[in-house]
Amino acid sequence: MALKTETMILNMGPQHPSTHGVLRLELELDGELIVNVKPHIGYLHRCFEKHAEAMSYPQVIPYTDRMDYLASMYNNFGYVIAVEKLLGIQVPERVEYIRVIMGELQRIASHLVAIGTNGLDIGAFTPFLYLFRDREKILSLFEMTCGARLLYNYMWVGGLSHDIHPDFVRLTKEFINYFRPTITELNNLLTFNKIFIERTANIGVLPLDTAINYGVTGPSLRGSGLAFDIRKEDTYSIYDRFDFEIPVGQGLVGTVGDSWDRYYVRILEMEQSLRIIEQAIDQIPDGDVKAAIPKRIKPPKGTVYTRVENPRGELGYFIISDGNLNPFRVKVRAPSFVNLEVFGELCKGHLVADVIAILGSIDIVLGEVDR
Amino acid sequence: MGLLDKEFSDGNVVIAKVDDLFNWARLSSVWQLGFGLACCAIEMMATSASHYDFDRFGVIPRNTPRQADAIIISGTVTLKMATRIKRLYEQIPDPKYIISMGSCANCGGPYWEHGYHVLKGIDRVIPVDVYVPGCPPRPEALLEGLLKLQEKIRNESLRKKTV
Amino acid sequence: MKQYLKNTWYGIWTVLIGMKITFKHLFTPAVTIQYPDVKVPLPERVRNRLYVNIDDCIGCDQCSRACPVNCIEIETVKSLPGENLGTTSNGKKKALWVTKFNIDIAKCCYCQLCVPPCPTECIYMTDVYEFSEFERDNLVYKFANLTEEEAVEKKSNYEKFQAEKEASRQVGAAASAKPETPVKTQQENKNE
Amino acid sequence: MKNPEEIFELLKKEFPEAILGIDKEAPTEPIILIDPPQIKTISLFLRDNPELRFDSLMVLSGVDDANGTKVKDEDGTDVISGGTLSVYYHLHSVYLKHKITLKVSTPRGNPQVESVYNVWRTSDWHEREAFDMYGIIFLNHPDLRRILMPYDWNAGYPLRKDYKNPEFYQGMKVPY
Repeated sequence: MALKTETMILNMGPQHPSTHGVLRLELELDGELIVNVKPHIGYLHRCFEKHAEAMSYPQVIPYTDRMDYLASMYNNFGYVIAVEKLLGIQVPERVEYIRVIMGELQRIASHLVAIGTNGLDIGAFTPFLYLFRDREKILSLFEMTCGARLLYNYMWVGGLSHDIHPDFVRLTKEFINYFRPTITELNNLLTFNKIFIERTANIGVLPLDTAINYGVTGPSLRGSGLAFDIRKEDTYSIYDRFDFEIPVGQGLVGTVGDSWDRYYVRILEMEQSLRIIEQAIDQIPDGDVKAAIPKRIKPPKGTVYTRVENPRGELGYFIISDGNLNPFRVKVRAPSFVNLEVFGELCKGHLVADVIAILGSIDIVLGEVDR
Repeated sequence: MGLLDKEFSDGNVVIAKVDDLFNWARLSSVWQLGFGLACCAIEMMATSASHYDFDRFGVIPRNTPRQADAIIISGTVTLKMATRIKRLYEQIPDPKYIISMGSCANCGGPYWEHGYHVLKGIDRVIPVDVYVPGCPPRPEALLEGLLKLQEKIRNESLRKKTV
Repeated sequence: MKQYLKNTWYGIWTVLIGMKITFKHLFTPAVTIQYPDVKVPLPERVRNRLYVNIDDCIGCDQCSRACPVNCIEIETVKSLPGENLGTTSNGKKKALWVTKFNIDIAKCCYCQLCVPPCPTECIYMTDVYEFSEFERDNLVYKFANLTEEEAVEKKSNYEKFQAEKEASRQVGAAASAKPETPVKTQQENKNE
Repeated sequence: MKNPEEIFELLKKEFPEAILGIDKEAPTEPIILIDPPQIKTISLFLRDNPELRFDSLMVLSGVDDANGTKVKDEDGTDVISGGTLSVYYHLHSVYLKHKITLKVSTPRGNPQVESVYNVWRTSDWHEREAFDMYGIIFLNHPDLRRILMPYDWNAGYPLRKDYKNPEFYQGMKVPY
């Protein structure tokens, strides 16, 4: 006998410890089961695109930092590549290498937060503390290089703000040697913990065709089993010179594309990033890092769309220049913004407690969702 | 402790001693509302994590305003969010303290000029006790802001303020 | 049933592995920085509070233009020909009185874009990070070393000088180009 | 894998009226101009044609072309009248690895574009954002509400070039 029951609306956020910022979710519940999820965003809409129109090209860079504040280096990276493409300038080899190293270090730092908070939401507090301890080591490398801990403004159009510190190469190598065993430790502590697996395996399964139709990119798409990485697909900077693999979700403990797969892809990606850094750090050529910085940045009329592989997915900058000192329009294709769209689809039919597990595995940064 | 807050019109020895006790208790367990807004929230998390360890000062993140003593406004407050912050603030029992962390919360920060959707300073909505500058402030700077707040609490009194 | 027991055992076993790791960490040295007592030395490039060495400032306004958030406010007054303002430490001659040099450090986004354009390297970021305040107005840092009266005086001096110059030039122009009155009015317009 | 010119030729053959031209002045990729009401049919064709297979929409961006005439209204602020708003579609094929950019322009006074919600689900929030920021109305979009700005924001569309910020919102002062 089917009783006619009413669904219940449960509000979650914008102040909630597990929403990774100020996301508001409107959950429609049938008992414990989720019928529908409506994300409400915009609580951190900081008008980046309006600011970009009012600033000159180099002045936009500090604002790109503040979009995805966990991966500021990569935001700078994408923006400067776009403007350089518009200007048609070549940057020195040394700059390319340093950019790649910084980008990959940033990817590790960002994944550390993603994994740590994912665990924290589910109830694993210890890994969070350990991972933040390791992240602090990467931050000290950044701080030594450019003087800031979180928002770097390090990559400039045509170059870098500072050359690397004389100790940087040695300390980075030390970090790599230190960090490899830590990943194994993390795997033992969290990844293959039965409780963690029970909470994440077979939860929030994202089939591949849905993922593509929703435009999901980054670890979330790779977790669904497609080896799609812009570093290989549409290679930029000097990523074609390095030997690395694209980890994909294989459904080791559950179905392909579940939360655990998305989580595990991040761990494997950190190892690949270490590999890239190892290769790059030995090859840095000598040279000047400010050689190609133009005095006045005034690109010709035209449009450009470039994309880079941000730790969260495809970060695209669509810039329209009207030949003035300020960009006419900068549109950001923020990976978290697009990845969050599929969230409602993933939650359907799961329990309320799974919402945070799924949200943690998508790894959104609200600064980027709202811009 | 709303009943005992600023209720007494004249001070005496007992009140002075009770003051000290209350202030000591309050300043050494500032439970904050775990509430991250933007970039500064990451530095706030780093402050509570291993390297800086907020817990040493008795600061524990609470997830509901009703158990909290303080909010650290860590990041940009947008107009959409400001009404919610006001509501959260009103739900905190007295005495309550606000630390405004970072440029954005202080005065809109980098978004003060063209930010059509950014509240230019959280002090337009709720009263602020300590302003911590920085974009984002280093964890040490946040700790220093907390020490300043503790200083402020230490000098408080149960007596009514004379105008 | 067998699977159930296996799962239970697996759950307990992996938790024990985790506990072993946490137990090991009990014997690693603590990483916590005991902040108010211990302050770690910061790297040399660290970007914290802005500082302006006003003695070296020539009032060129370059930092203010480079600033993406417009937190630097500079007002200058031209010096009179006879006045000697001294030179900066790298030998540049100063020609402007800096009557106002305010940095609203509450707005600053610590991006360091103002530092490279400075020709005399007088604006730079220091390693001071402990400067929280109870009042926001205290976060507006005034660097100009002229007092308000002095600033007013310089301004009026310059205006007086300008007026005198104007007057003398008008007299001169009137003397040299007496027959062509329309040209003179044009010149006046230009000066306005 | 096809280059944009080949795709343009193919489209031109298939939809002679709807394809308005190709803009090659951009330094990176040429832009194919399309008639706004036809965008959905063309999108479906682009997605389903086995030679093209554009299965992913990278980004959909609204743009204020600011090509109208500026007039001063009674408060003395500039208001643009006439001209167009545009929508750019950056498409990408995951399997065939080619890219293409489409553009539709719609009059500023009555900006209406057919929604591609049913073709690529990604476009859902992108279209809502374009509506929020520019006021472009996407026809047949199932849930066209503001997304980033508050739902009760009635002071216009912020990314339009002639946008003017209101003085107050819910009793809070907006300008500095």
